[in-house]
Amino acid sequence: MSTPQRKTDIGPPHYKQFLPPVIQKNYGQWKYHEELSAGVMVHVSESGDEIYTVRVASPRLISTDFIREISDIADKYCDGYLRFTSRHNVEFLLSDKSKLEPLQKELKDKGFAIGGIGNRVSNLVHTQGWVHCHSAATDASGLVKVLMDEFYDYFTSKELPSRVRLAVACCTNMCGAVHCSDIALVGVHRKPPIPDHERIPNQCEIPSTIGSCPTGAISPDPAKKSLKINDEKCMYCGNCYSVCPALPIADPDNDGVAIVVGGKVGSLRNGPKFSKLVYPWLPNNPPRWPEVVNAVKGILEVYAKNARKHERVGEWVERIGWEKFFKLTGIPFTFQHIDDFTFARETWRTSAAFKW
Amino acid sequence: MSTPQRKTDIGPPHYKQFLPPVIQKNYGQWKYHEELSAGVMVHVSESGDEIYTVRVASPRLISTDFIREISDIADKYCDGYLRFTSRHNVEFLLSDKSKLEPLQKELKDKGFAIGGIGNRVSNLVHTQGWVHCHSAATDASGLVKVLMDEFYDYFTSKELPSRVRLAVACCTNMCGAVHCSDIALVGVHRKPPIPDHERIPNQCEIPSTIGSCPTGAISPDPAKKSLKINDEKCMYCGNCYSVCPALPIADPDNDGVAIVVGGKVGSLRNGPKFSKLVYPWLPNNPPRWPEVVNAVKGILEVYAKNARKHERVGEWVERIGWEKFFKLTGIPFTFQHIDDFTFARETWRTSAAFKW
Amino acid sequence: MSEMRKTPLLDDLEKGPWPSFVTEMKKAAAKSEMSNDLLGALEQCYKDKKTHWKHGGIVGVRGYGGGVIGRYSDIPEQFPGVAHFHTVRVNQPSAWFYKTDSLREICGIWDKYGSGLTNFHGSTGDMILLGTKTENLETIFAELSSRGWDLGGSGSALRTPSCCVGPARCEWSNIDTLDITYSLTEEFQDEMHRPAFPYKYKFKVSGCAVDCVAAIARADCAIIGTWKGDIKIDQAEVQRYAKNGMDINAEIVNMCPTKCITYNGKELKIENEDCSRCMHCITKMTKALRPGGERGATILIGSHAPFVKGAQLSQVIVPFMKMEPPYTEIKELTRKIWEWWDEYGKNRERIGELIERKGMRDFLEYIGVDPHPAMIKEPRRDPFYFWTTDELK
Amino acid sequence: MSEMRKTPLLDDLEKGPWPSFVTEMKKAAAKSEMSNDLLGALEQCYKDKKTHWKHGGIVGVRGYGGGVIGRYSDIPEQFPGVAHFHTVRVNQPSAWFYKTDSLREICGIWDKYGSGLTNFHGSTGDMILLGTKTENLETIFAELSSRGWDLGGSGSALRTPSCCVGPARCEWSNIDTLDITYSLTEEFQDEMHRPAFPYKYKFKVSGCAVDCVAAIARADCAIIGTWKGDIKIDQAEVQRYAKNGMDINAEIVNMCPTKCITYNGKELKIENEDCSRCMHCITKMTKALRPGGERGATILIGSHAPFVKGAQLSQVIVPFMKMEPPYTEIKELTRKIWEWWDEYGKNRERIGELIERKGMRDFLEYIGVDPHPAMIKEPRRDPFYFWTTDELK
Ligand code: SRM
Ligand code: SRM
Ligand code: SRM
Ligand code: SRM
Ligand code: SF4
Ligand code: SF4
Ligand code: SF4
Ligand code: SF4
Ligand code: SF4
Ligand code: SF4
Ligand code: SF4
Ligand code: SF4
Repeated sequence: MSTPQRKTDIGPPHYKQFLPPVIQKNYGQWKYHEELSAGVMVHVSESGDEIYTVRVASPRLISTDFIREISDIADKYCDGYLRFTSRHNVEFLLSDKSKLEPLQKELKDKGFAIGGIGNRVSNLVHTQGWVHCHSAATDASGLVKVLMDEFYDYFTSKELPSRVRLAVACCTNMCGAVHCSDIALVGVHRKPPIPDHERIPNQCEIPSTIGSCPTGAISPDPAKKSLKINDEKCMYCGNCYSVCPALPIADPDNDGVAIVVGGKVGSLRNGPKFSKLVYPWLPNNPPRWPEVVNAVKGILEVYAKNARKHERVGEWVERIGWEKFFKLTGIPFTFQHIDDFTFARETWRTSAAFKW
Repeated sequence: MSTPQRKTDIGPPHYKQFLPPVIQKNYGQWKYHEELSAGVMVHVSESGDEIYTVRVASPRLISTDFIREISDIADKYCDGYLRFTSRHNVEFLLSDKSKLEPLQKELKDKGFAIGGIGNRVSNLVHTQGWVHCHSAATDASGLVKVLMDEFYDYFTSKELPSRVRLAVACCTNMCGAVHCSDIALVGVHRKPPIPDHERIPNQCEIPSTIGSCPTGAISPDPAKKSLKINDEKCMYCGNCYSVCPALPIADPDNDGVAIVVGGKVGSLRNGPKFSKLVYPWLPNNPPRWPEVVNAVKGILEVYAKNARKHERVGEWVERIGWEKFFKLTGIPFTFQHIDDFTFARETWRTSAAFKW
Repeated sequence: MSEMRKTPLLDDLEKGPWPSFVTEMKKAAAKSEMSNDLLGALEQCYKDKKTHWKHGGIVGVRGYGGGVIGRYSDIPEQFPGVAHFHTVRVNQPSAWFYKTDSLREICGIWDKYGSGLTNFHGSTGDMILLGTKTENLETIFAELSSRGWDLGGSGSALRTPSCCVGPARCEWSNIDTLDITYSLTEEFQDEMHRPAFPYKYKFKVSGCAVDCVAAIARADCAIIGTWKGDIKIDQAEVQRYAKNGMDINAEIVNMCPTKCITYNGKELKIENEDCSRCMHCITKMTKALRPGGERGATILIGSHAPFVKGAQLSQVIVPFMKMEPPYTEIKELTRKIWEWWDEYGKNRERIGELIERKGMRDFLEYIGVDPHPAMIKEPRRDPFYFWTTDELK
Repeated sequence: MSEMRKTPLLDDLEKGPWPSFVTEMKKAAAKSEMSNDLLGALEQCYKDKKTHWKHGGIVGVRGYGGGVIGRYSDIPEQFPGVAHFHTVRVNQPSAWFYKTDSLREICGIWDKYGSGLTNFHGSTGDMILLGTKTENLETIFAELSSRGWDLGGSGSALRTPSCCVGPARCEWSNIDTLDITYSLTEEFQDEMHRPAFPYKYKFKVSGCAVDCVAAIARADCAIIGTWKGDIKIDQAEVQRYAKNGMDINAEIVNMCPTKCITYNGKELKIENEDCSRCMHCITKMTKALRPGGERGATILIGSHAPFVKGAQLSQVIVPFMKMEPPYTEIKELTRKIWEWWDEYGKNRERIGELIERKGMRDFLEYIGVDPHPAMIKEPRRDPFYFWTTDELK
């Protein structure tokens, strides 16, 4: 069989062909929506038309079989239309209300998790991890799985004060949303890279490797036509390794997972925020990372108990103050929490007012 | 007459000898105070004892005659005790209530300004200016005088939503409180220093001069044994001139006064704050700097009209937002307002929410 | 087909209620040697607690500089199926809407020439076809492109733009996120497929300030819908919310960041002049409150992940821009931005970092935008700023 | 005595209600040639719109490296009286309390050997004797010191400590600001008079978080009184405030930054666990509210004016320190801080800048203080931190 004629620079298919007729008709005319359950909502148009959305979880790393399975369901109930969300969930879209119950039943029967709408834990934005990336200090898919096993009820039913957006990134490149998430995990190293002087001259561009280091820890080693790393200055970020493969940094015993909390992206109320460090390091303990799961659970539960309605994690922490956050969660406060990077000064307490 | 025997390292006189008896007796036992007028307050002790304070303005730059005059008054009414405040006012301290009226009368007769207590404009923290400093880009004493002539009523009677702390510094060394004041003036240059290549080799230490430049605009000029300034990078801060006298920077036509607002130092409510730039430059127009006085007056009046009770200038601006501040005051918004110094990034609006 | 890899550690991740990626991998492994070896390689990572991938070399399809991420195993002897295991980034349709027939077509291609594993979707937005051999790339591309699909971005190039569901299914969208995204993607095909930038450049488009695609945190250029005008209030619906148990003072009035809402138990009032259009009240009372007036977008520039000096959020550059096809204004602005970046940007310097290094004035003057208080949270603190000669005496 | 200088510009500053420094200068000029020439020189500055002073050389008194600011006119031919015009910084008594007889003594000395002009006080806190000639310095010092006065600081040295009125006349002081200031000044005489630091170092002591000497903004070391315990409430006085027209909800409850106050029209309650001791409520209802429990101070380090990288505010280093004579703990801490600064500080690097450059961990470990959440407003954002080998596997 010969390969067909390639085309270039055509861009993606036009979106219109993928929009269900009810959307084409009511495009831009939606008036309001209602959350019918943890995984079902209805949007109502100015015209009175309705569209129902049933959302189910996806592990994101999916086989073609999975895609075919959801396609079959979409054919059966949704005239062949479906979409994915910005957090990797699958959305079935129907205009025919009578199909809502049968669809949900079939989904449940097939073991799909329906949920993630509203003030709940939704699916995680995450990354490649050990499945595909050379840079990963931890696995992403595994962490997502163990977290969501733990928080399953918060996806399918239980409510929280507000949305809680979790994310995982397997290294400090943070492909994803870790830097602005309610609670997020990031894979970290704890030892400087060990220069491989044999490979550096061939595989690495010296100036750009030196330039990649945020702390200026790398200098040329002209004798070896290689690089030197000042261990005192290195904070194991791995950026040099992104640029130069001959600076391996992975270390099974010392790599692990850091937890950051309190970030968000929406401009609602008090605006987008960066996540802040709360656990500098927890061990990589696959396959189920119990220390990490417990830590996240601890934070989520304290939040659930203490926050006000509509208050995101970061808003809650800012209201009570970080000193209180550490008290309530019992997370030990260490030197690692005190910023000494670019904007350190802005994060120190320059006031005589704080809580005991 | 021979000079007496010098002593060294004795430190200041012990404070106790200067404390009025009522203070010695009630030291640390004060229970509450009451503001009796713009310039008079009473502090009441646990013991029931009272101390009255009458506060008067001082130009700070005072002659020995002035000191003798207030001393005579203090002898007459206050058993020879008086103090100065952290904002350069003079305080007469009495325990005998019956002397309160006669003291005030005499002060008024002698032309003293009684006031500055409570939610008013108090005296200015300020600096040497052209009276004594080589670095001054404007005069301080003159600016204080013209401002306080304008705001006299706010010192002696009229109330404001909260205290308004004004300050003046004659150069960006900011000897004083400009960086954390409600409204403050600072003398600024607008042209790079002109290296005096003849004097530099003798009068200046090259490395420390280079190191003094916040923007790295200075480099060695080995041929001349002197320095070069990269005009593109120079933002006229004058720090190099502090270190090297052969880098004169004054320029009568381009020097002038910048106005910053919204700073405070107390930890009350939302804590200490830096002042922020609102007028990047107004001309040096001695002796009365009308442009500067008008500008400060404009800000103060908008604040007085719009702020809530107990709200400091910075708290008010933060409540309404800086975009609204510029709208209400009509101050033109220019490139100079947008930070491009160390923490620039932290001051940019990283949110889609702002007021039109 | 060889025996299924033994994966005792990973097997544990088939337990528990959340759908399992391991199960997905096994489904693929049943059909694909690559996926079977991927399972084995991943089990090895779980054992060794470290990655077994090497840096990717440059692989791709003819005429394109990106769209494929090269990947090689560091233990190819043990797992020959993933000796090469490159991923193909396919440009997703706007807002991730699909028809099942297209999905099935892609599945067919991928089962045939790839691992049968995918990511729906990558965090930039692409459909990710996870793992194939170098020799299959051209065929895969021909199969895809002949059916109307093209590759997404990678490397120092424009990355695949993405957007929220917007007008397709959301009552709050102020702009046509899907159309803008499509139009920008089509306009800049060359910039996406032939990396020529100092570093990556991402667009994300959200219909309103809720920002359901995290544009403000994850796109060098965030286009976020907004409005100029008063919020329309349906007082009857306000009453209905109250009756249904909403504590309007606690949930709405007190949470309004600008404190511009009042509610006396009967009527809700908004001082629109003070509203910052943050969307809080509108999202919580969607039946009662709606934006009113003119629609457009705020353009924010500069966000990126932590390297090198720390993460940045995007900052307001154009407070309000009308957004109508063919979107000439944003396209022209973008070209200007790229020109400036091209001129001054260092290798691996994101636009946000360059703006910080060169200063906002330089940037704004070049792209022809006037300073505006909406660009800042607060003015600078230190009186250290520049003047141009024509501003001086 | 020569004729009074003509000062048409300055004369304008004798008009208006606020006391005039020009009038003061004229009073001094009537008796002193130096002051008369100062008037003239200042008029010249007003005319030329620039300063006429040159950088000061090193002048001072025997055995001291500071306390005198050298100053020379750049037009000495025109104003010979201020050809040299050095100022003498005299260490003020704690909280600026004086008896008139001592003031008169100083006036006598200054009329005789100086310009007769002063600043009461300099912004660091010293009594400033404004302008004299080099040859008078030793005599002035002998006259002053024999009467119990000493010089303040200048140069790269400890600067004159200062403090708020504190327990002497303020109901809110948690510490003996006057005594602490006196004791520190006496302890560190050598460090004040013989500059040996990388740069200046300032102490300021405030009795409470109101900070009436701006310690947090203007002192490398701010000692700020605070307490550990509950705020005592006199409910009857609360009622009196209400009766006298205070809107307790608007002025107190809603302005409490931690929102830990409630008021039901009858009783005011404080959730003390949530109080940050900001002092707002206490200052506005001084008769009703008082700090309770243990007293001590928070120690904050590092503020300074904008150079080089921007102004800093002081940051919490020790959340709570008991403050009892002889104040051994703060003195020992201070010596540790200086040791570290001495070891690592660059020339003209303030302690706050060094802490930023070297990192808090280095600093805290050296001075022997454990990390505490009170030290930060928020934890770091980026996962970029150091580990010591004993923390690792
Ligand atoms: C489907 C999706 C957009 C898409 O194009 O895919 C979406 C859809 C809606 N979002 Fe969203 N949001 C989606 C990602 C986001 C994100 C982005 C993210 O998570 O990375 C955010 C920003 C989170 C942040 O600030 O960090 C987001 C913050 C919100 C909020 C604001 C919550 C808050 O108060 O902070 C609302 C408003 C609300 O309903 O309260 C909202 C509301 C909505 C509404 C109700 C809008 C509407 O009227 O249709 C939609 C359904 C509600 C729901 O899921 O509960 N959506 N929403 C995304 C679903 C992701 C998922 O599968 O879970
Ligand atoms: C005398 C003085 C201390 C001294 O040792 O010299 C002093 C004395 C008092 N201050 Fe102060 N403050 C003095 C400088 C300051 C400063 C420092 C400064 O201005 O540089 C501040 C910090 C300003 C800032 O945050 O930027 C200051 C912020 C306050 C406040 C807080 C105001 C606020 O709400 O932000 C109060 C509390 C109040 O009464 O509302 C206060 C209250 C007081 C009280 C009522 C304390 C008391 O119970 O005795 C004293 C008299 C009230 C008055 O002047 O209205 N004092 N006060 C200083 C008088 C300066 C002057 O002559 O005007
Ligand atoms: C596949 C994906 C993660 C995922 O599992 O979804 C991904 C994977 C990689 N990213 Fe990423 N990034 C992905 C979205 C992101 C995002 C999120 C986004 O776009 O919304 C970010 C944060 C936002 C940003 O752009 O800053 C992100 C920030 C990075 C960075 C750090 C950039 C920086 O300025 O700090 C790097 C490092 C680099 O460029 O060398 C990076 C580099 C990489 C590389 C190419 C590793 C490398 O250094 O060569 C990863 C390839 C993994 C692999 O083997 O497949 N990736 N990367 C995402 C792209 C899928 C797609 O096209 O849809
Ligand atoms: C006299 C005084 C201003 C006044 O009129 O009150 C003053 C005057 C000078 N200061 Fe200052 N500073 C004075 C308080 C301050 C303060 C305020 C304070 O101490 O509360 C500050 C800001 C706080 C701080 O320490 O950062 C201050 C920050 C500076 C700086 C900038 C330091 C920095 O780290 O950025 C310099 C520049 C320098 O050290 O070279 C400076 C330098 C100077 C010099 C010595 C000029 C120079 O570069 O050689 C000035 C001598 C003027 C003269 O001819 O008399 N002065 N200086 C104040 C000292 C009087 C006193 O002893 O009581
Ligand atoms: S976060 Fe790091 S390890 Fe994970 S996919 Fe991105 S670059 Fe790779
Ligand atoms: S790991 Fe990071 S800090 Fe360490 S040398 Fe590499 S780039 Fe520098
Ligand atoms: S602010 Fe500048 S000009 Fe004024 S006294 Fe201080 S150093 Fe001199
Ligand atoms: S004035 Fe400031 S910016 Fe200009 S050269 Fe001197 S130190 Fe540098
Ligand atoms: S960003 Fe706004 S318009 Fe887009 S889906 Fe979210 S809420 Fe709707
Ligand atoms: S959109 Fe935000 S700022 Fe505007 S009224 Fe609603 S809550 Fe307030
Ligand atoms: S700082 Fe506190 S203790 Fe000192 S005078 Fe001010 S209010 Fe009183
Ligand atoms: S001291 Fe401040 S934080 Fe504490 S109760 Fe009073 S106002 Fe609230």
